[in-house]
Amino acid sequence: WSEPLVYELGDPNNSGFVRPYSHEDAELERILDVTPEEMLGHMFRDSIPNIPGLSEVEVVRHFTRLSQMSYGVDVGPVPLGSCTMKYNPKISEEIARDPRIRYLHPYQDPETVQGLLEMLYLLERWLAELTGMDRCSLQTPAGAAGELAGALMIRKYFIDKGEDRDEMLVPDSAHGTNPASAAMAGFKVVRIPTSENGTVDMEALDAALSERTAGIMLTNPNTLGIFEDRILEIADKLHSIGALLYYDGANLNGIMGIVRPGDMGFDIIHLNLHKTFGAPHGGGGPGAGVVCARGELAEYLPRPLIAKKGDRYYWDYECKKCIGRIRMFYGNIIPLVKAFVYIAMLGGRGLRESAIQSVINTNYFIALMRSVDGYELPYDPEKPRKHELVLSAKPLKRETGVTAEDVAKALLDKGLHAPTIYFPLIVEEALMIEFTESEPRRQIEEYAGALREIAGEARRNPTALKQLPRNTSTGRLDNVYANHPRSVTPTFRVLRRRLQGEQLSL
Amino acid sequence: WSEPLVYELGDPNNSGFVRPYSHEDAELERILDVTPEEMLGHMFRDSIPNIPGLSEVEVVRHFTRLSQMSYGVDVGPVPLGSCTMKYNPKISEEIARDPRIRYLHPYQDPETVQGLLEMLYLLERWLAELTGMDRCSLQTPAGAAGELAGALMIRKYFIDKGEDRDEMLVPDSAHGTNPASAAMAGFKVVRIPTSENGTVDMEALDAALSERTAGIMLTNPNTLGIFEDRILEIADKLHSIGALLYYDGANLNGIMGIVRPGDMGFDIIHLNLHKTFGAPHGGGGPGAGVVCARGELAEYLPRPLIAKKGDRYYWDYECKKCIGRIRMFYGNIIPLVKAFVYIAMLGGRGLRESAIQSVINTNYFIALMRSVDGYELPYDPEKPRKHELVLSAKPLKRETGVTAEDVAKALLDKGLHAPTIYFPLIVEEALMIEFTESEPRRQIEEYAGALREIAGEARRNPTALKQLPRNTSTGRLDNVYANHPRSVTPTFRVLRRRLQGEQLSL
Amino acid sequence: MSINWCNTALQPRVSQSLRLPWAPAANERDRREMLKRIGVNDAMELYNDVPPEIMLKEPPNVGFGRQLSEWELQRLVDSMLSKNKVFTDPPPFLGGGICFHTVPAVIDAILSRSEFYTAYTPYQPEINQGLLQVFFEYQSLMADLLEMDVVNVSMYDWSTAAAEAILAAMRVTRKKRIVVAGNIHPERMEVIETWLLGKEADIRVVEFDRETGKVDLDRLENTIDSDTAAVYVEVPNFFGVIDDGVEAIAEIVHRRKALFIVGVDPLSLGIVRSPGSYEADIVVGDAQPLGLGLNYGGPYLGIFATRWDRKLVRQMPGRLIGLTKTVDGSEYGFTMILQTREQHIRREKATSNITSNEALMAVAAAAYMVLLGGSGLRELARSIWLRSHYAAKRLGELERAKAPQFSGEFFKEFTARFPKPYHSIHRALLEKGIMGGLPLADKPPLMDEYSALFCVTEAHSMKDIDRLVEAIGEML
Amino acid sequence: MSINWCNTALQPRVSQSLRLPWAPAANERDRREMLKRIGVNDAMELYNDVPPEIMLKEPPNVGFGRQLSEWELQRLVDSMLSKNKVFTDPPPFLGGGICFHTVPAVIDAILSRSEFYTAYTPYQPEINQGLLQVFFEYQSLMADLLEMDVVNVSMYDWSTAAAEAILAAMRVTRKKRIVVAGNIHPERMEVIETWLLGKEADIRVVEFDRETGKVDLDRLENTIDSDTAAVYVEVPNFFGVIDDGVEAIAEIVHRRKALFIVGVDPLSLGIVRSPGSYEADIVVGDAQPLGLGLNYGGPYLGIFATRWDRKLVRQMPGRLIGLTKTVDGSEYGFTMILQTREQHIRREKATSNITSNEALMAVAAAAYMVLLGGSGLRELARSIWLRSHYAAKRLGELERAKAPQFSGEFFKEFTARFPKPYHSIHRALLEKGIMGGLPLADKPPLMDEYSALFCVTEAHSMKDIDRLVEAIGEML
Repeated sequence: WSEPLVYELGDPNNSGFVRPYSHEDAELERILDVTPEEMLGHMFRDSIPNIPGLSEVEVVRHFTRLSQMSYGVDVGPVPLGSCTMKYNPKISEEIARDPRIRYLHPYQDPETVQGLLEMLYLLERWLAELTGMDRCSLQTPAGAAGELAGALMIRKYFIDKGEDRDEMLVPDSAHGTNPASAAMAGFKVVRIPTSENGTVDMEALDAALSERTAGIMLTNPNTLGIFEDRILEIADKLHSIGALLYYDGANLNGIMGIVRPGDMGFDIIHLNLHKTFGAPHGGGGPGAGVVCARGELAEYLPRPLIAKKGDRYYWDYECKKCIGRIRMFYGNIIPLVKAFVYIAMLGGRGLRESAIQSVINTNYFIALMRSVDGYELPYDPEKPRKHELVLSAKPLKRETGVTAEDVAKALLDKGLHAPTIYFPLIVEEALMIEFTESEPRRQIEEYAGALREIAGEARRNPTALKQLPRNTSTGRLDNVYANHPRSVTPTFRVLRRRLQGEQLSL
Repeated sequence: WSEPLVYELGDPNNSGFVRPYSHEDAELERILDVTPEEMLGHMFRDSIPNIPGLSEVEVVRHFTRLSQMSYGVDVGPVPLGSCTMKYNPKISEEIARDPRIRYLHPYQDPETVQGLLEMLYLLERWLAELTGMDRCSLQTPAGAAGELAGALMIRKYFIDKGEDRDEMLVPDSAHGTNPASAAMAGFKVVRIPTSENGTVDMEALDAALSERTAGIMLTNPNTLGIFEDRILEIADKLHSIGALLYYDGANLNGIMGIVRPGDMGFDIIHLNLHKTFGAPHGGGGPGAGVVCARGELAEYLPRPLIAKKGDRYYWDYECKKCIGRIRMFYGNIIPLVKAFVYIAMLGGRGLRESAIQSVINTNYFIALMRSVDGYELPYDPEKPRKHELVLSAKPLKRETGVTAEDVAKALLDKGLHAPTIYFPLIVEEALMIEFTESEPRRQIEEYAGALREIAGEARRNPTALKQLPRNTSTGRLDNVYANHPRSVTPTFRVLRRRLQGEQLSL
Repeated sequence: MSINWCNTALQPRVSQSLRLPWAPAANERDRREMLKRIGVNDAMELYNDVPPEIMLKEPPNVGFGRQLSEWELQRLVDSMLSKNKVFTDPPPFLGGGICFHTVPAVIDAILSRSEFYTAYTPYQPEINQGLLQVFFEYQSLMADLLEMDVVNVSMYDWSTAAAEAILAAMRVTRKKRIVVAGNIHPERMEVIETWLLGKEADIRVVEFDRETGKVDLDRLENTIDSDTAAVYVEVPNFFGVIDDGVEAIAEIVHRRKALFIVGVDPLSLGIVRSPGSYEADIVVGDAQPLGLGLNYGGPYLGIFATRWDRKLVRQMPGRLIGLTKTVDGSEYGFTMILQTREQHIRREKATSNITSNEALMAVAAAAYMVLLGGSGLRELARSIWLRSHYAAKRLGELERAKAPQFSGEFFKEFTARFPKPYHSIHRALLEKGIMGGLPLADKPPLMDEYSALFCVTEAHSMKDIDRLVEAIGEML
Repeated sequence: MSINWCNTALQPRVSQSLRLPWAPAANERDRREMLKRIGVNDAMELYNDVPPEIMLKEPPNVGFGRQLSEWELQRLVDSMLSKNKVFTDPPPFLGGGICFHTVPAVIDAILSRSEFYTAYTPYQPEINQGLLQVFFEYQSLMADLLEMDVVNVSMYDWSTAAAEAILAAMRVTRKKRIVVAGNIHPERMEVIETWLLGKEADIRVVEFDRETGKVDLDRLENTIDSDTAAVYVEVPNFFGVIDDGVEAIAEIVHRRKALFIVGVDPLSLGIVRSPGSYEADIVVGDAQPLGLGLNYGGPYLGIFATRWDRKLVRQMPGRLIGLTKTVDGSEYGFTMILQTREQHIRREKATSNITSNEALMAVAAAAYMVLLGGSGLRELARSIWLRSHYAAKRLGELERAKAPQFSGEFFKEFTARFPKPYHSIHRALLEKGIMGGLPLADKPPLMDEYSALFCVTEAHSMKDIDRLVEAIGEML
């Protein structure tokens, strides 16, 4: 690697930190007349932690250089399908940095945080309006946590009703989190296949429904970018047998402000504020996976909920039926504030126009790709896609042996981030692409051009292409070595133990 | 180039900016019942400015990518001699960003800016203490402006005294700003040569002194990094004939807190807060070139000066003898605040220790280089250097034809910033190196190692070395083309006119 | 050089009432041309598969009725935030698992690097080596602090890490009984209960010793049986007490073949023995004290660590980064490892549903740890120990007050008991601009209206502490 | 892979009373080893050439008596800054050459890129192409806004740019007489006088027309003669007036073979004719309105531009970046050009002594200009025109008040005259939390205690303006 590990740079005896009030420590020791060594006794740590210390300038340089070896939306497009990697407005960063947010302790008395609570209250109202739900809980720190909350709400709802429903229907095109969340909540997952036109197979759905059915977890538009046009019918079917509908909000971006999950018949929904509402993804998190519900289900939302009485804002802990807390405190406040800023600035019309633009971008890209050989658009290519689309590189693979992964690595080599690959599972050699409204037309054209070039290179020299990327800070990495029981190395500590002669195998 | 020009990316009809209160404009037009078009008449601009517009995300990406193609102290060492490129503490950036500084209008009534004035007052007192001067003017935005102010002060001092002194002595090792500033203030520049031991040639000095001598502009330690050990003698000579001493503060870093220019006998001094006191250089500026003086000369300082009466801070405009304003308002406030933070945090002891460490770093590097062939340390190599040192690559050039410039470019190729080259003019093939206290020992060793390697490469393959750099975002640039009258291109507008067929020559 | 000629035929643009600053192609010309290429006349044709009866007729009623400029928003937000009260002089004395720590400016500067914060999860390692290296460094540094071998790149917070640790222990042991110390943070207890809702777990709580604040070893011994999957204790616990019985607990737990899960404050480990040293199997905690600030409760950084054990690592939730080499073997690099545990591959059989985590906070914690270094962490923890003990000593000297309330040795947080209901003291402190301790009247497991949980850190000078003590002293 | 083994023999470090966080090698071990290599026992031996009688015995008495941590500093600064009063609701109405403009957040984000702000002047172009390209873009964008051909990368501010323009004109023409319009900013007049102190220049001021606020053309005609090096006028001038006589002035100036120097507010050029279009030879100004904020008076960004003219460009002060190609001709790139004008090469014969300038502010201005684009600049300037005219109209409707005071058309700033001394109005406005206009009682060239200079920008809503007008109305 081109930047050394901190262990190569630092020394535990060095430090770049000046401790506050260090001049008082000697006096404190004198006054107390005991030391932590004495008081902690055998609980005192006998050696200082093996954490290399660096001066401030060395810390800055190390992380600055590593940041330059990283790639986010501020560098170029990150068209990962279902990830909604839109631009993160700088004004949100500025506002979220305000000490009047950052310096608030979660246990401060409510009257000392009324401004922030007002913001959160407005955000909750807006999200309920946007989704067609009654109430939202801001607690859930990520989409998957929202799904878990939703699945637990469904579980508790039926327990309270005295019904023994243990099956959750999940389409085969669903995000992996859906079945995983259902399973964590104790449900058996029943997989529903996708029909030829890319939507839920209605016959299979009918066949799956029973008195054991607790509900269905759907995302609409689905991961093919196709709107489930028979959604009202699906909702009727589920509701008519007393089951519930859960909406996975990861794919909301293309329909936000145009059609609401509540109006489609969903009972519970989570939203990924770090996708749809402009909060950044942070290289993996923090996110905010607000969960909303309507009708009776709203009483099951994780508490506390933000509430208002007169002109006073407060946290409502009342919890007759609710599933309890999904985490400590109230939620990931920073991305919540960023979502507040995002919605406040765009307003309803701006959100709607953003959604429309994201869909135009998707379909414009499809139009550009129609003339490019090597890729195909499976499942009714004439149907408009919404927030995203899924291409298949199957023709290219058949013709040249070049796979979706090779295409992805060739894109990296051109300085472009790859799409999501091999997902959804129902598309072979899938390239799942979502530009969002943030990509300039020029960039979409460049991306289509890059895919065209790669197809050409694949025909000319597939072997060379399979050795890409080269223009990145490292070449293609060895996944077998990375995961092999005898070489897997999750920490420097493990490496050190191996270097000291231990045989460590997983 | 790898990043397009904004003219290739944008269109004047596009804009990424949402104007405040744009919804009111129509009403304003209605109320006013006139338009700027009508009122400005022939002064109305008939076409919109040819400024390409970009969306916010495109602006961010363009400048982010360009930043990654730039190199500052946060990326690695910038050991430019006499530039004192030390680490710029992040806490200073954070504090200077405070809206209670940034949002202050320069004409706000003094009682609404007492906090900032207090900071500036303390800073002024500290700088006076550090230099051994009586008062400082914070107005001067850069070192050169401080020099101009100082030279004008000297000029006005002698005008007021009725003395006709029009010669300013400047050593041949001085920074280029010294003679330039003296000339701008209307002085004739008399060059004083450097003696064999690297200090002012005392005989030449004696010969130059006359009743026309207004003063001498000195930097001590000088640009060779050598302390003028006969400074008290020099001061006596000047003062005895009624002339003055001006101290160029660019080289203060190595002696800060150890010996004061005022105690050496200087009458006026400027300080580069963006060098010595940790404010960043900003790719060229903004700087802050505070000018201080003692005794009678203090009355000549550019006004307004920061002052205190009781517990109230204010700007003192009283100006019986002063040279007037050197710029509008009070100074470059942001770097002044950063210097306040820097001094406040280190305290007197910290400043002194930093100075000592910078000198240790200089001499450690000299010690490392003693064993490297190809470079020599001119002017008494046994004398300790202070903030900086000047190597000569003359032996290397003689041996291999590789010049100081080639060495500089080879350093760039290794990802290291080059030293100042070909300065001071009295050293052939000069490499002028200043690490400051901010460079880790490891980095100093790496730099010495790189110079050793380059000397080795120069002997093996001087031609290849002359084609460097290669690992930078562009190869070695053509200076002849850049400056040739028929190809010199200072703006895109000139390029456009040439492309449209005009013959433009300078 | 392809130049876009801009200087001809510039027409003043028609002022658009709505401008989408974050949607570059949303200008009229681009839209028109893109729609033409798509082959539709109107963008709404792209929605012709949406049932018309549910299409919204109007844009949703959110925001403030119109688009806001940055300046309008800033003024609006400023007027809202001016209603918040920030305590910095003195900093809050609130305890409760989260304390006011100082955050070095360099941490914020690093988090502001937009290549980091605008990145997605680094699924494509070659283009994101920087982030991956930072994550690997975080895992490694945290592992060395805990003296555990494997650390994931983050869980949401301490509470969900604890819940996931228990779920993992249930999968590893295939047992359903969970024993939890009664002196853990009550909110964490609630979270554990929620997360176990679908798992038919049998949670048993072991009462703590009311004198020492520590786990009652006899009761613990009696509660664990051979059906027990895991025992969960916290060091320090809700009362700030460093339980010196952990080795005995480890012995008891392991004797019954259960797993020992320990929750820690990582900053305490500058002076307190590491959980690795007393045989913890899984360690959880929150890295908030390591440079993360308060943020009114989040985002924080859930720590999850295990011993080097095949089963434990294979059942670990969350993302792991590992060292590897290039296919051609020429260089080292970093990549996501053991992904077959995760939901995007294993779906309903995954170890957890977690995908988005708190990765950026791991960047902060990594930078914080190396800025301090082992010696800096030691010194800082020591200074906090001194300050919190000074505060307890001085509060304890007040008439009829007891501080610390429990005799067990403590770090950073401690409980104090007063001769009158703490609520009234708290209100009176607020009036003086002091945010006192956390009232424990309604907090399990204590529910004592005379008690409060104080936290004293490096942010508190002696003068700050004296101000608190004197203010309370005047009220008693 | 060379690994620094850190896990053996870790000794708790002796607590150092002073720690230099910004001097990495300043730990005891490194210092000792470095001194040994140097060959001295004590660092102070490196100062043995300093006369002992002037060596300080003690560290200087600066700062607060000891080292401060960041947290201590933050608290201290917070207590100081809390004494400042920031006006945002409404924003200040102060004019005087600098106005309250909004700064898009993206500008600050770009300025926070540390590769930019921690860089030195890009003397080594290959390692700093990014900065150089930004500077070239700034020069190019500003050139297109001004419709001038050559723009340097910055002067300190408008005032020093004006002074340097006059110095350059004296060099070009080899004449010593300077004619300056009497309605320029009085501080700029002071600065010009200071900078010309050493040059024996003959400065003549042309009275302005007290009715229109514009330059009196007859007087100007009579003041210029064949010894005149240059004429300097400002558009808008100190009173905000856009002088529509500039073409006539240009004609008069050029007839006498003098150079025409014009000072402009670049933002006005969204709707006002460019100085290039009326034959200015040198244009100066300040780019503060283009995204720079107030900063209590600095840093700002001095604009300096010339026509494409050999003599003018060769006598131009400051730094210029140009387009070039690589030595091998394969690529384009950017580098500093025409450096032989500059002090580091030409020394006392240089065009100026300037070296540090306001380069980072040029990054801000470039980003601001492309964020708005030509159309955005047009719209913004138009909106400011509307708002300032609305304010003038409403103030003018107050009883016995006159606004604008001068009949000349204006942009952004205007003078208003009241029936009672403005000073008392200003104090009363302050009491209401409103920062009114700039009192002109002590400001040349007007010195009228009943007048004030107001500035209204895009930051002011109609409601803000109404608040100001109503508050003043109540006082009259």
